[in-house]
Amino acid sequence: MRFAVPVFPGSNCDVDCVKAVEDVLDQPVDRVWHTQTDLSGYDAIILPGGFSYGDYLRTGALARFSPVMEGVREAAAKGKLVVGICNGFQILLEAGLLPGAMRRNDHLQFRCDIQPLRVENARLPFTRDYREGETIRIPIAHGEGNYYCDDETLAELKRNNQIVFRYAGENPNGSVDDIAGIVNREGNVLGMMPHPERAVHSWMGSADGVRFFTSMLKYWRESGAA
Amino acid sequence: MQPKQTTLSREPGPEMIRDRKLYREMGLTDEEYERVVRCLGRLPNWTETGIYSVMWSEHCSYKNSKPLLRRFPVDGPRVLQGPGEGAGVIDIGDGQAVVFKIESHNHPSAVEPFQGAATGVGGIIRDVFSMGARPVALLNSLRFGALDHPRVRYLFGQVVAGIAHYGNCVGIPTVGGEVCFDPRYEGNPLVNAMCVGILDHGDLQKGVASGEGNPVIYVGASTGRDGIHGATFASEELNEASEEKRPSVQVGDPFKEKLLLEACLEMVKENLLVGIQDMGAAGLTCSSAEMAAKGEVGMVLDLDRVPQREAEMTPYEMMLSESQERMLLVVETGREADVKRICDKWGLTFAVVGRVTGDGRLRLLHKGEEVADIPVQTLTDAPVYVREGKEPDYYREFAAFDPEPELSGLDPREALMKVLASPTVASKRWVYRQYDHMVRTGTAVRPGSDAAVIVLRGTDKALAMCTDGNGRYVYLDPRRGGAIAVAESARNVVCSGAEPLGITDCLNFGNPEKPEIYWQLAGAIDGMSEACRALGTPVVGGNVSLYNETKGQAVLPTPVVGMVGLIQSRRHITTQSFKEEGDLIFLLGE
Amino acid sequence: MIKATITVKLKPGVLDPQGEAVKGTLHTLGFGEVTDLRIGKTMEVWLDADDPAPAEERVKAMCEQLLANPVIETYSFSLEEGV
Amino acid sequence: MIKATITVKLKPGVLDPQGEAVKGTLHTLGFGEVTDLRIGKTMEVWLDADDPAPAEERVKAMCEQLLANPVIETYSFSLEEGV
Ligand SMILES: Nc1ncnc2c1ncn2[C@@H]1O[C@H](COP(=O)(O)OP(=O)(O)O)[C@@H](O)[C@H]1O
Repeated sequence: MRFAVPVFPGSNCDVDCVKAVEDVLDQPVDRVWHTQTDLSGYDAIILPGGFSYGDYLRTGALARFSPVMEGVREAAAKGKLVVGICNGFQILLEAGLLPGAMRRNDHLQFRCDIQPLRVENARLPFTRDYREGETIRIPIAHGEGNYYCDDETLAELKRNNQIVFRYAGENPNGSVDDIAGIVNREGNVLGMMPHPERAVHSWMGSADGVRFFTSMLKYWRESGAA
Repeated sequence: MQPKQTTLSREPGPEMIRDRKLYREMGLTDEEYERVVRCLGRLPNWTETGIYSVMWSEHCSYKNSKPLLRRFPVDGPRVLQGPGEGAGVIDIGDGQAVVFKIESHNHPSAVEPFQGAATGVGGIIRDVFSMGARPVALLNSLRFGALDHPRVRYLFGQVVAGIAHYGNCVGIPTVGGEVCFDPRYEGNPLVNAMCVGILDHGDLQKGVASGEGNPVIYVGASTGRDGIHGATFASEELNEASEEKRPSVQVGDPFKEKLLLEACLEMVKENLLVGIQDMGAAGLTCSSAEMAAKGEVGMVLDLDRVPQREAEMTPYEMMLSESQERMLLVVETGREADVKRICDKWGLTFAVVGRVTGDGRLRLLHKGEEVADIPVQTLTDAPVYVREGKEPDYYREFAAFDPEPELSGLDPREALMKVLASPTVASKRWVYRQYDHMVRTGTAVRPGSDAAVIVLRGTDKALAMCTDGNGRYVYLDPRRGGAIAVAESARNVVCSGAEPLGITDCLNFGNPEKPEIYWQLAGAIDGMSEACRALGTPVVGGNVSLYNETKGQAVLPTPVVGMVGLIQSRRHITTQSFKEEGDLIFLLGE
Repeated sequence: MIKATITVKLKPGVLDPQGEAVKGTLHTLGFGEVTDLRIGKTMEVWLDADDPAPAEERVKAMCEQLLANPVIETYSFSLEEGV
Repeated sequence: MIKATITVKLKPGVLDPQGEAVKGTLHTLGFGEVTDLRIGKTMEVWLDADDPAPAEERVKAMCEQLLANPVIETYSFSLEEGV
């Protein structure tokens, strides 16, 4: 299973995602510079965290025009797995690949911590190794993770089981309905504020992110794409 | 030869600078001005006066502290680079080295706390990657007045937010630090930032210019009128200088810093650089003069080629601007295109602004005229002041004070609660959870323990690091206080499973021209040196911040020690917390 | 030269945490008469153009493609000539 | 009710990295005519007050104490009644 990690100017979790794929899955993974448009050689794409284009104007707003987003769009349309973590999630929102928008954390501060999350949907390519309803611990690190969507969209997200992770315990940013991560209707494009790549060894404080990656590999093998 | 006065007729001429003693407003004393005249063999013009004044400022020249700093032990079997470059370098085996340095940004943070703190972080990051190292961690050490004061709360909140803004965006984890509150810092907060990096021995860079004819390249943000030092223009003509022309606060752009960092490290990996230096304090002046002086060469800069953000900048303004996120490079002739290719990839401004020369002079061209011509060595060979210290009156009084009687009547429970509730001792979670302390996925011990630990990927090794200092102790006894700062940082590092390697230090003191302050400074340095010798931890770099005073009242004398230690195996990593019920507790030491 | 001054506001109904926080601080500073406060962005954009009619179209396009996010924001702008 | 609309801008000469980055993206999107772009804040403040004269003083005080940072920013505002 080949992974691509697009690198935008200002991305800073790209190397962390590469290390996680290597350490957990031992699968090939390339950092792809944002000017590359063709991602057809990859089975999964991870849009990494960081501050693409300095997060200026709105988080993700400038990155979504990077050429590589063409390839991301194509991959999403073809049903390949696309993950946006933190800034990657923000970019997917701005690009319209996921519904909603991101606002500043309600307390206006950047927040870095290991955060408990509830796994709300464990039937997805990204979560099949988790148990539904299980609480896992995954680091967060963001200043704008306050997810917003209107009531209609929220109702739809619920109806289609598109809410994948919710913050358990204290909501660290004020997001609508405690949303920490969502998936598109088709179930192949996921955005989440927490960083599973930061929780793949016990010395990191949690290894609960491992199953995020193993789920993807398992899905890929079982779906016959392998 | 007398260089031309710049075409901007508003600038006072050499005679006027002398007659009206305008150099004083730039910070030069009468004696220093006389020395400039002797160095040049003629009167300096406005630009030249400005250049000497910043090069001979305490910040750039250490003219007050140099004789004292010589007392520090700076050598050791593992030291690859001691003080004198952007940052110190210590061997950690396997062909790798750790690079680290601490620096103050106290005054800018007092004026504009968010940007002041942010740009302090930016500066120290550039110091580390200009050595060829990949920055892997940030720390800081902060001092504020009493927290019940609204202005202090504002400063505290803004400084922490500024540090977070910059480090988080660049993607370097801020893994540790300290915060203390004391009324003595009220008007003059201390903001010290430390950066730690890793490099492969072969990648070590220096801030040196060499090779006659080699191009001097400017990379990064364009130059504005940011932070030009407060020369209040005295002459009538200059009073017309409009509001817009007045020096403005430096605003940091961490996004640009990230691009600059990646671009410079690519140049290092491609082995393109002869020399590289950050344009930090005193910007283009300090970087060009120091690089040329170290290489014992000269440099000619064509200021029209300097990328400029604002219209009609004068040579004075360009040379003294402290615009952030800029680097000065020297490469071999013919490699310009390689540097440009990397700059283009990262979207960075690139300009060949000058050449290395063999004449040992710093010469500046502007609109076709030579506007400065200075023997380079005279800029780095600043006057040195050996001052007299004097024991302050308070010292003996406090030393004789016996706290026993006052403390014996206290209810221990109440006293403990009081201590735990004081902001200086209370948990700093509010601070460090605003810092991304996990990015780069190397942080094995996060803030909240004694020292932070960063693992080194591809090896079993790890680095422990911390910052420590206690101004109150140093105030009461500079020598012992200084020694305690080193010892405390060593304990923190050891308690994390590491062997201490060395320190960097930031000396935050008041006005050294006051004998009592000089006495504090000298004593603290002696104490630190003693402890460093005893512990085998050389001082590989540091920073001096003097004149930390408001209304004549100095801050507590506050040397801050940043220490790095090496952990040979991840199994040795230890943390502060109690682990299990029934475990035994031992008390070591006296 | 034409200068466009663009105002981008959060849609009514979208919570403005920053505005709330600033309102709270104003209250503690003694400005109790502040009943509501919303924070938006203002952008000054200078265009190398002479004719305001096409410029208007261009600025509109900028707003819709980039400067405002229609999910949470609205925009408005005015043009000035010869600045 | 009185509504104050406050504009806070960076002083001329103060670096606006955000504006620079947005300008760059506008250029790549084909809006090459943009020669300069600066981003500031706009604040709508509703006051429980009727008389504009003292309100003006109050808004000025808010700007100076909190809403604008005099070291790097300038402010201006206008008032509307009965909103
Ligand atoms: N300004 C700061 N930035 C980052 N971490 C901090 C800061 N201040 C304190 N910390 C972290 O909080 C913890 C406790 O700090 P401190 O109270 O100084 O403890 P100690 O006295 O044991 O050194 C340490 O892990 C320290 O690194």
